[in-house]
Formats: sequence, structure tokens, C-alpha cells
Amino acid sequence: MSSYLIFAYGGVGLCGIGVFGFILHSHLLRRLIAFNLLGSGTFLILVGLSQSGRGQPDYIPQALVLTGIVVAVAATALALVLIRRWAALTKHATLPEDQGPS
Amino acid sequence: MAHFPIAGLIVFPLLGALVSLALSKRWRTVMSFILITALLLNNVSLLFQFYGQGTFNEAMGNWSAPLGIELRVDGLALIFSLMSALVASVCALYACVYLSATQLKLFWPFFWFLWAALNSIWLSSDLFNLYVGLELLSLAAVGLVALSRDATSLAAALRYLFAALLGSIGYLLGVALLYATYGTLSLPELSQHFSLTLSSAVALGFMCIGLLMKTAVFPMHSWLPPAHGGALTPVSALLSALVIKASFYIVLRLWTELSLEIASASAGMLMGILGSAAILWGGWMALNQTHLKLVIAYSTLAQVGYFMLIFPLLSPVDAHASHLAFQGGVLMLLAHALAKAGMFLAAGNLLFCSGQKDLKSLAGLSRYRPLNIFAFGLAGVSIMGLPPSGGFNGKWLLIQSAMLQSQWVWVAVIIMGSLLSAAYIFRVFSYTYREVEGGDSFKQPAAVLEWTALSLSVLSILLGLASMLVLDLLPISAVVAQ
Amino acid sequence: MSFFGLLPLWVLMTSFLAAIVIFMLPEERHGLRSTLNLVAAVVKIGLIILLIRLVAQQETPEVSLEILPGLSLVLRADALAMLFAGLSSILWLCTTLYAIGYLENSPNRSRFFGYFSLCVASTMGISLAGNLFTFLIFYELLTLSTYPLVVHRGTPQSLKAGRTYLAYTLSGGVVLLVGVALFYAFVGDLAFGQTSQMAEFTETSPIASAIIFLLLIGGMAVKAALFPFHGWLPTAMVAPAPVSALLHAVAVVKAGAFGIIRVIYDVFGIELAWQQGYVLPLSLLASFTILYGSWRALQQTDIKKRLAFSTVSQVSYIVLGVTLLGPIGTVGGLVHLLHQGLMKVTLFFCAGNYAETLGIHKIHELNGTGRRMPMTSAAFTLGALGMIGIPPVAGFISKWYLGTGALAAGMDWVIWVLIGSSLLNAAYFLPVLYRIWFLPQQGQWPHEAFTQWRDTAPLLLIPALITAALSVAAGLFAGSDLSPLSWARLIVIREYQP
Amino acid sequence: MNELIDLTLICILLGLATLSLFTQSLFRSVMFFILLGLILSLVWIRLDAPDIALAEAAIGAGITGILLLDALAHLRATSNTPPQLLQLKQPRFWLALLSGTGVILALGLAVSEPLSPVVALDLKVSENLAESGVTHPITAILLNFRSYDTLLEVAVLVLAALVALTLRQSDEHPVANEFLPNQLLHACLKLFFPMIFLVSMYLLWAGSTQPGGAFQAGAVLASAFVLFYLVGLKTQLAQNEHYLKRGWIFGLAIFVLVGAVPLLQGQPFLTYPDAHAGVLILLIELGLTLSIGWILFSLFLLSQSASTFQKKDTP
Repeated sequence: MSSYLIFAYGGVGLCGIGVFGFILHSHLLRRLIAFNLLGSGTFLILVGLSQSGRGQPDYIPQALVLTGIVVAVAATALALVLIRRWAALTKHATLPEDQGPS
Repeated sequence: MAHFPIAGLIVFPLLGALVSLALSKRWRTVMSFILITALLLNNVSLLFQFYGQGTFNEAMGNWSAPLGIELRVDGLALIFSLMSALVASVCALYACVYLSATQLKLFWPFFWFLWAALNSIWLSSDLFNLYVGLELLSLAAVGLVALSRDATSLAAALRYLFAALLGSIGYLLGVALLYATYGTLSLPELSQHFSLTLSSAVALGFMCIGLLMKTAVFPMHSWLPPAHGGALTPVSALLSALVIKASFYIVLRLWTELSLEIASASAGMLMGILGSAAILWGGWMALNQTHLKLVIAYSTLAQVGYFMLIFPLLSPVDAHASHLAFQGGVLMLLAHALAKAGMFLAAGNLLFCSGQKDLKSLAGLSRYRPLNIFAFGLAGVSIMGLPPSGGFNGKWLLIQSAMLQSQWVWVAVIIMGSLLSAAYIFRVFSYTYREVEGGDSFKQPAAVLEWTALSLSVLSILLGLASMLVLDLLPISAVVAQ
Repeated sequence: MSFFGLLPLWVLMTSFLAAIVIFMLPEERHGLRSTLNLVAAVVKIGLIILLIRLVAQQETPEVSLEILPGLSLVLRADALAMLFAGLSSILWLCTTLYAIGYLENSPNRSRFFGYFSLCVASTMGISLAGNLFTFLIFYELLTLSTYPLVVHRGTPQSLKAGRTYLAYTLSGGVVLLVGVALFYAFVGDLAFGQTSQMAEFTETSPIASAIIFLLLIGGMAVKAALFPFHGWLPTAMVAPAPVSALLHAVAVVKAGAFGIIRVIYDVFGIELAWQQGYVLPLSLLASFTILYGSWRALQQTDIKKRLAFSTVSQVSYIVLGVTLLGPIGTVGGLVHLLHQGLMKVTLFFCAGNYAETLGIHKIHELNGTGRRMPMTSAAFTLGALGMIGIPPVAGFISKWYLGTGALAAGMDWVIWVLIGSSLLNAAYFLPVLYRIWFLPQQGQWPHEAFTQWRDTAPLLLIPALITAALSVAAGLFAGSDLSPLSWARLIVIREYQP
Repeated sequence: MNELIDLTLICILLGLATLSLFTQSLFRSVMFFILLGLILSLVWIRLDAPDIALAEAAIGAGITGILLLDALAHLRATSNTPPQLLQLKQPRFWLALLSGTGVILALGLAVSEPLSPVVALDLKVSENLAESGVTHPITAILLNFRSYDTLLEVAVLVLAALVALTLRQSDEHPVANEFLPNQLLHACLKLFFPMIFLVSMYLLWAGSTQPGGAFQAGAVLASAFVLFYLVGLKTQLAQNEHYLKRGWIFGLAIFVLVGAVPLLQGQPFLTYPDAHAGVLILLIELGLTLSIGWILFSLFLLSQSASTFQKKDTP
């Protein structure tokens, strides 16, 4: 097994953990982290898998991942701003439907 | 100048975003409207270019696919581009009267980015480019939802953001698998080599789930009603009319380009079942809401269900029936965009008059604002799918297609959905007819607000008479592979 | 395209444009609105007369627009269309006059007259529809434009009636939609009158054909208030009197009946429908509805409710007539479409007059009204006598043709239905007439208005007198070339020509 | 041997991921996440992707880490109940478990399918590299072959900053000077700043021939700005909304204009004239670097004010 493929499998694992955490957690920050894990897993699959198919470095998926990382950081920053504003207004870091009876 | 109209669809909105961020208050609005006019003209010239030369591709940066990104102008892309131009410009007009100065200042750049994202999605034929377009669209939409800045809309924006992010990642996972399998990102090239292997099936599964989540297809819909119902009125209109269409459009593209109806019949069936559930559930929930904008938001859920019925009706054997279903679905998408935007704007006016969100507060409004109620009613006609309207024609074609293939279940679902939608629309209508004691203390909205709402509603009705103009852009070759 | 070629479109547009302009007018512009309404109504009658002359000369002006692939919106003026269009245009004028008087000083007139004109436009569309698809479009439009009129008063009662009305008509509309969609999917885009293709289709797939027939008739039957789909009609009587008059005695129920005629004669063809055995159950159902409606009318104490059930019964005469095989019965059914319209609208006008002038809603309150309101009462009497079928009022002519038609078709039992229902008609109308003319007034009128007039306000009275006079004239001059009867014969001659 | 390293890396990666999601303390969770970002950079190097490794370190771990940590400080006040992991009675737990395993299974199956990509896109890249104006393939892809993607991506960044601006309080002045009152540190960091700036510019310059480029450079620049801010140097520039916004769009504006000029000459959008491609790409990258740095810094700055609570905001 090439190391490219191994990392693709690693990406699969990250995605699984990410999805599990994303659905399970109600704390928004934890969800955000889960989303980032999911993203990293996807990037690993994208590069690892295509390079294992080609058997050599493939610059196209690498460039795509660069774009993807920037988009992900933009989304993360945006989510953080929203979360912080939400927390400042309501003193909660979870959405209303996840707060349980209070 | 052959490259101009197509590039204009991207350049003008981006310029709009730049201008609205860089200029001072007065020039911001003036320049925005100049650019809106330019975009409308641009769309028309693109239409004529299309009439002249038919479907054509444009290689960005002169790098043709698969190395570069190609834009494609075909009938479907044009219809959606024209649709967004119409709806967006009317909504902009509405917004610049409706919103406060601070809100408007922030509205413009979001609006322009949104439009740029929409156009990029309609035109793109590159899988990864579609992903970037989707992200741009989602973030602009989230920003617009957060524009009203109160806690409710923040919660809605967060919910929306997380759903959108998850959806995008699902899509990107699919793209990753497809690229690894076929080594290309260009959709036309992919369709040449495509065969439904295990990994492509997984890829398409992830892509569809992600995109359908962004479209708010049942059961992944719970983010939509608070986001669309809670946003500022022109924003609700833009979101319901245009934004959810984008991700659906990509599903439709993938499906027809890759001829998935041939690959797997059960996938289409599954989509149909989801759609049916959406139609019934959305309709039922709309019937039980007490807030006007939530009724309309749930109605969007139900309408999305109708679009989903295209997929089981695309048939590998009956080209004519497939064509009917495709045309009908697109017509419904278009009619829904016009009618739902008109309906949201009209509802916004009604809420402005009464100052409350509750349906009960509508009592007496049909006397006070007959024109506005008329606008609401006309949009309602199209949503219900009663003739003459674009919504009716779309439904008619879907029903015809289902009948020709003896798929009676979908006929029954469409009929039940129509009755449900009639029930919730007339329920709103009857509230406005109530007469209550104790005089009216209504505020009067500006005339522009009412006329913009009416213009969209009237368009959705006129679409019922001029459907051929749209359908002529969708020849049978657009849906059935040779 | 020439002016005459576009006539069907102009006829539709007169009321449609009137509706649009009225919606735009501010509420307070009452004078302008009334003028506009009346001018539009008169222009429409003029256009209809032009059109009738064209049609009489064997021409069929037609306008069509392709709105979906292989599917056109067709407006076509044939003889049958003109029968219904003529009726609606005359009654639009009368009802508009009446409504202007009736709604004086009441709010929301802009809304009312706007939807009123829209509703007339839909009726015109129904009568001029050249194929099933066009028919369907205007049929649904009629539902939409009448709903605001039913709930016009905004009271909980009228909102409830509106709900019932919608539940019935929209369900009917959906059934019709499915029927029409099936027709287009399996038979194709056929204009009215192209019955030979339908015959071929029926030969190859009789079951599908039967289902299509059932769905089409089922959809129409709701508006035609055939038993058991009649429930909405009495409930919808809470609407203002002119609405009840025009819409529920004329436009809506007649649209249903007219649709049934179209389906039997112009989609399937009466011979085919008989051969397949589609029609006999319909005749039986119509007969039952005739008797049932009369029976229920007898039990009502509210004037408008009694009239409503009378409508249920009378509309079925039309259905019964057109289901009789043979030209004579058809003539009876067709001519009743017009006669019943004239007579029933008279009755509703008068009922409205009683309610507005004296506050009378119940039958037992009518005692002695003949002296207080002689003209209204006279008009009411003429209408009632016509309903019973007493010569020379128009109702007699219809019943005569129905009877002879039944005998000619060899369906003797129909005679018994006619006799039975006439007796019932007499039983529920004659006591009313007796109260009006021969019983003395009992105490004060419930709520007296218009005391400055001997009878009632002229705008309320004149339309009633006109329609009463027309219903007598239609009977008296039935033999003349211009009578509804002659026109009905013309239609039948053309229909039965191969 | 190499495989062993790879497998170890994977194990660490997955372990850190699990820890960062399921550890009780939120602070530790963020720390694990940052650590994971650093490990990921190593992984990218193993994947022969030094550009991504740089970006991951600078953006993924660096900027995201700063933002998360900063947010954490402000979320202290919220009711933070630690996650209960095994809520066996909750349908949500089962849904999560099901989805997680489903994703792993489906992706695992898909990944295990032997591949032979039909389109040799990688060869096309090297064939056309000479005409792209740069010698580093990734820069060629990002700023020439697929520059349209990059254009939209920059728009995404501007959007994120714009949302932050939307949620900012209109009339407040975050106090910049109170964080690090240490004079010595102040002076040191002041010295640091030009150095970081230089590093950033080097990364930018290097991008046309070797790993590096506008995004990495922008991220480094942003960290310089953040330091600048933390030591309490005046950030009047950032207070003025106009400068703020014009700074964001600077790069995008250059990009759009450079891309639109060919339209007037009858060329497709974003076509660079062959002779000047290298210069134009460098110009665009310079603009992008400055804007990206500015945007990322603004995000940091504005999210501060998004979480200040004022009484009049109560809904």
C-alpha cells in the first residue's frame, strides 16, 4: 500500500470521526471543530487518493486543497463571529433547540 | 466582443460588490442600480448570442477544459440566469426602500456577492468551481440572514451555516472521489467517461446528500423555515426564490449530464419518495403555522418536493416523457422563483402594515391594501398550481409525464400537494378578509414596495401564458443523451 | 388578424380589463367605477350581438395561443358558446345595475366589483373555450374569482361558507384536472367537436375512456351541484344578494352544467356516450337530484335557502335534457340553461329586495308584502310561476321540450320525474305566493328601509323587472327567430349534423 | 519503514481528532485541534505537498487556532456543560453513530476500489507550465489555469470579513493597549514585525518558483498584524470602516481589473497576455497577500467586538 493511499484511509477515518462529532455535539464550538476535521479528512482523501491513482504527486488536487483550506478558514472565522455574537446575546453556546428544558 | 456578455455575468456583480464596499453612501446605491441595469442588458445580449449560435462554451483565461475552467451557456443556464436577474433586480429595488440606511449599506455587498455566486453556478461546468460558487453563495446567504442582527436571526444564521457547511463538505467529498476515479473536474468530460462504479456511486451519493441538504429537502430541512421566515423581507425573497435553487440546479445538472436515470432507477425512485414526503410534510406544516412568513417558508419546503419529482420521471426508455418532466420541473422552478419572491414581498408589506407577525393581525387588511392582497393572491395562484400560471403549467407537464409512464403515485402526490397548498394559501387569504372590532391602525407602505411585489406575482401568472418562450430553450437534447 | 377574427378575445377582455382597472381605482371613486362597469357591460353585449350574427352565418371565429408544447389556449365562438355567453352578458348588465344599488354605502366596493368582473370574465372564458384545456383554465379561474365574493362580508359565517365552497369546488377542480390531463396524455389535443378520434380511442381502450368520462363529469358535477355534490350551494347563500343571483344561480352552477353539455356532445358525442352506456346513469342521477332538490326546498324556511335548493333541482333539468338521446330533449335542456337563468336571477333579485327593503329573510315574514312592494312581488310571482312551469312564462317551454324529448327517446319514466318535481315546485312556491298576496301583514316589518320609495330603490327594482319581463318574453315569443328556443334549435341542428 | 511512519502519523492524527472532539475541557479540545493541525502539516509533507503543509501550518493551525483560542476566552461566560458521550437513550447519539460508521464504510469502500484515472490532467499541467508565466505548477494552477476559482475564493474571504463587520457594534472602541503592558515585549515585537513582513514577502516572491504564494504569505502577514495589535500599537487604521473595507477589496479589485482588461481586447475573461503573465500574476499575488493579511486580521479584530455585550442589544 502506498503512503498516499494510507493517508487517504486516514482521511476516511477523520471524516467518520468528524461526522460523528458534528451530529453528536450541541456545543457550537465543538461542532465547528468537527467540521474542520471533516474538512481536513476530505482534503486528505482528495490528494491522497488521486496521487495514489497517478502514482506520483498531482498538483491539481493540491491546488484545490489550498483553495479549500482558505475557504474553510473563511467559513470557520465567519462561524466564530456568529457564535460569539450569539453567546454574547444569549449567554449560550448552543442553539435553542439543543438547550433542553430550562 | 463575443466574450463580453458571458464574462459580464461574473464581472458586473463582482464590480458591484467592489463598488458598494468602496464608495460612499449615495454613490453606492446609484452605482448599484447602474450595474443592475447593465446586468439586465447583459443577460438579454447573452440570450441573443445564444439564439445566434446555440449552446457554447467559454474557457476562462483561455485555458480550455479540463486544464482550465469552462463556462457553458445553454438553455438551462440562461433560464436560471435570467430568472435570477429578474428576481434580484426587483428585490434590490424593494430593499432600497424597505431597509434602513445601515442595513442597506451592508445589504449591497452581500447582494452582489450572492448574485455573482448564483451566476457562477448557473454557468459553471467544472465540479470544483461549483464548490467554490456554492461556498460563496452560502456565506453570502448566511450574511444576509444575519443582517437583522437579533438573536433569533443569529440562531437561524448559525443553523443555516452549519447545514450549508456540512452540505458543501458532502459535495466536496464526492468531487474528491470523482477526481480520483476519472482524473478530471470538467463535467462534460466526466460524462464521456462516466460509468456507475462503486466509488462513483458513493461519490454521487455524497454529492446528492450534500446538495439536497443545502436545498432543504425533507428530512434535511429543519434549518430552512427559521432562516427564510426570520430574515428581512427582501432577503427572504432572495433566499427562497434563488438560493435554494442553486444546489438543486447542480443535482439536476449532474443527473442529466451523467444520465443517472439509465444508471439507476431506484435512485430516482428514492428522490421521488423524498420529494413526496417534502410535499406533504411541508404543506401540512404550512397549514399549521401561525406566523405569516413561516407559512411561506414551509411552502418553500413543499415546493422543493415538486422539483424532486423530476428525477423519478426521467425515464431511460421514454424520451418524450423524460423531456416533459424536465421541462415541467424547470418551469416549476422558474414559476416558484417568481411567485415565492412576490409572495414574500407582499407578505412583508402586510407585516409592515400591521406591525406584527401573527396571521391574526391580518384582519381587515384586504380592505386596507387590496392591491397588495391581490399581489399575494396572484403569487398564491401560481404556488397552488392553479391555472393560468407558470406553476400550473409546470405541474401539468409533470402530471402528463407521470401519466405517460403510468407512474400514478406521483400524480396522486402532486394532486394532494396542490390541495394542501390551496388550503394554506386560502387560510392566509381568509384571515385578511376577517373584520374585527376596534378600527384599523395600519401603517401605509410605500407604493414602490407594493408595485414590486405585484410585478413579480404578475410575472408568475404571465409565465403561464408565455411558457413556450422558456420551453423553447430546453430542447429534447438538453435532457436525453444521444 | 381582423377585428372580427379577434372578437372572442375582445369579449373576454372587456370584463377582464374592467376588472384590472377597477382594482386600480381608489375605493372612493364610486361614480367612475359604476360608469366603467356599466359601459363595459354594454360594450360586451354589443360585441356579443356582433358575434352572434357571425355565428348565425355559419362562421366560427377562433383565437388560439400555444402555451405548452402541443397544447393551446383556444377561444372559439360556436353556437353553443354563444348561448351561454349571451346569457351571461345580459345578466352581467342587470346584476351590475342591481349591485350598484345594493352595495350603496357599503365598504369594499372596489374589491367587490373587481372580483365580480373577473368572475364574469371567467364565465366568458368558459363559454368560449374551444378545447378542454381552455375550459379547465377558466373553470379554475372561476373558482378563484368567486371565493372573494362569497367571503365578501368577512363574518365568521361567510368565512366558513367560503371554506366549504372551496373544499367542494377545488376538489371538483382537481378531479377535472386529472380527467383533462388523462385526456391529453392518451387521446391528444382535440378541439371541441372532434369526436371521431374519441370514438376510435374508446374502441381501443374502453376502460380508460370510461374513467376519463367519469372524471370529467365528476369534476363538472360539483359546480353543477348534482347530488351528492350540492352541499356547497345552500351554504354559499350567505354572500350578498347580487353574488347569489349572478354567481350561484347563473355563473357557477351553469358553468358546471355547460361543461357537462360540452363533455357529452363535443368531447364524446352523444351517440358514443349512449352506446357506451355512460349517459343513462347520469340521467338517473339528474332525475334524482331534481326530486331531491325540490324536496329539500320544501323544508326550508329561509327564502334564499329555498331558492338555493330550487337551483339544485332546476340545474338538473338541464343535465337531464342533454342526456336524452334525440334532438328534442337536447333543445329542452339547452333552452332551460337560459330560461332558468333568467327566472332564477329574478327570484334572487326579489329576495334581495325583500331583505334590503323590509329586512325579511324568512318565508313566514312575507305575509302581506304584496301591498307594500307590489312590483317586486309581481316579478317574484312571474319567476315562481315560471319555475313551476306555468305558461306563458319561459319555464313551460323547457318542460314541454323535456317531456316530448323523453317520450321521443323512449324514456317514459322521465315524464313522472317532471310531473313529480312540478308538483313539488308548486308545493314550495305557491304557499309563498299566497302569503305575499293574500295574507295580511303581521305586525311591523323586521327592518324597514327606503321608505321614500313606494316599492324599493329603483336600482334594485328595475333589474328585477327587466329579467322578469325577459323570462315572460322568452316564453311568449318562443316561436320568433330571435328567441332562445330558436337558438337552441340551431345548436341542436348543428350538433346532430354529421 | 516509511509505512510505519505513515501509520504512526495516522494513529496520532486519529487519536488527536478523537481527543479534540471528546475531551471534557473545551480549552484542551482546542489545543488538541491546533496540535492536530501541526501533525497534518507533517502529513502533507509525506504526501509530497509542501505548499499545503505551509498553508496548513499558517492558516489551518495558525490562524484558525488563534481565532478559536480567542473565541474560547469569550465563551467562558456561557453555560458550558461538558459533553456526555454515551447518551444511549438519545436518538441523536445513535444517529451520529450511524452516520459516522456509514460515512467510514461508504468512503472506505470507495477508496479501496483500484483506480486508473482516464484523464491525464497532471501531464497537461506540465505541458502548459511554460506558458503560464510561472514555474511552480501550483501557482500556475491557482493563478492562471484555474484563476477563476481563486477569484471566487477571494470573494469568499471578503464575505467572511463582511459578516464580521455586520455583527460589529456600531459605536465602540475596543481598547487595544491593555493586553500586553510589558514594555520590553513591546519593543521586541516591534522589532519582530518587519521581520515577519519580510518573511511574508519572501513567501510571496518564492511562490512563482517553489512552494509558497499569496495565501501562505497573507496568513503570515495576518499573524504579523495580530502581533502588532497585541502589543498595543495603534490600530486606528482598523477603526475606520472605510480603510477596513478598502483594504479587503484591494486584492479582489486588482484581480478583477487585470482579468477584465483582456475582455476589451476580445479575449476571454482572466486571460493574461503571454509576455506579461509572470508580472501580472505577481501583481495580483501582491494585492491578494495584502488583502488576505488584512482580512484575516480584521476577522480577528472584528470578532472581538462581536462578542462584547451591550445592554441595548438585548432582543
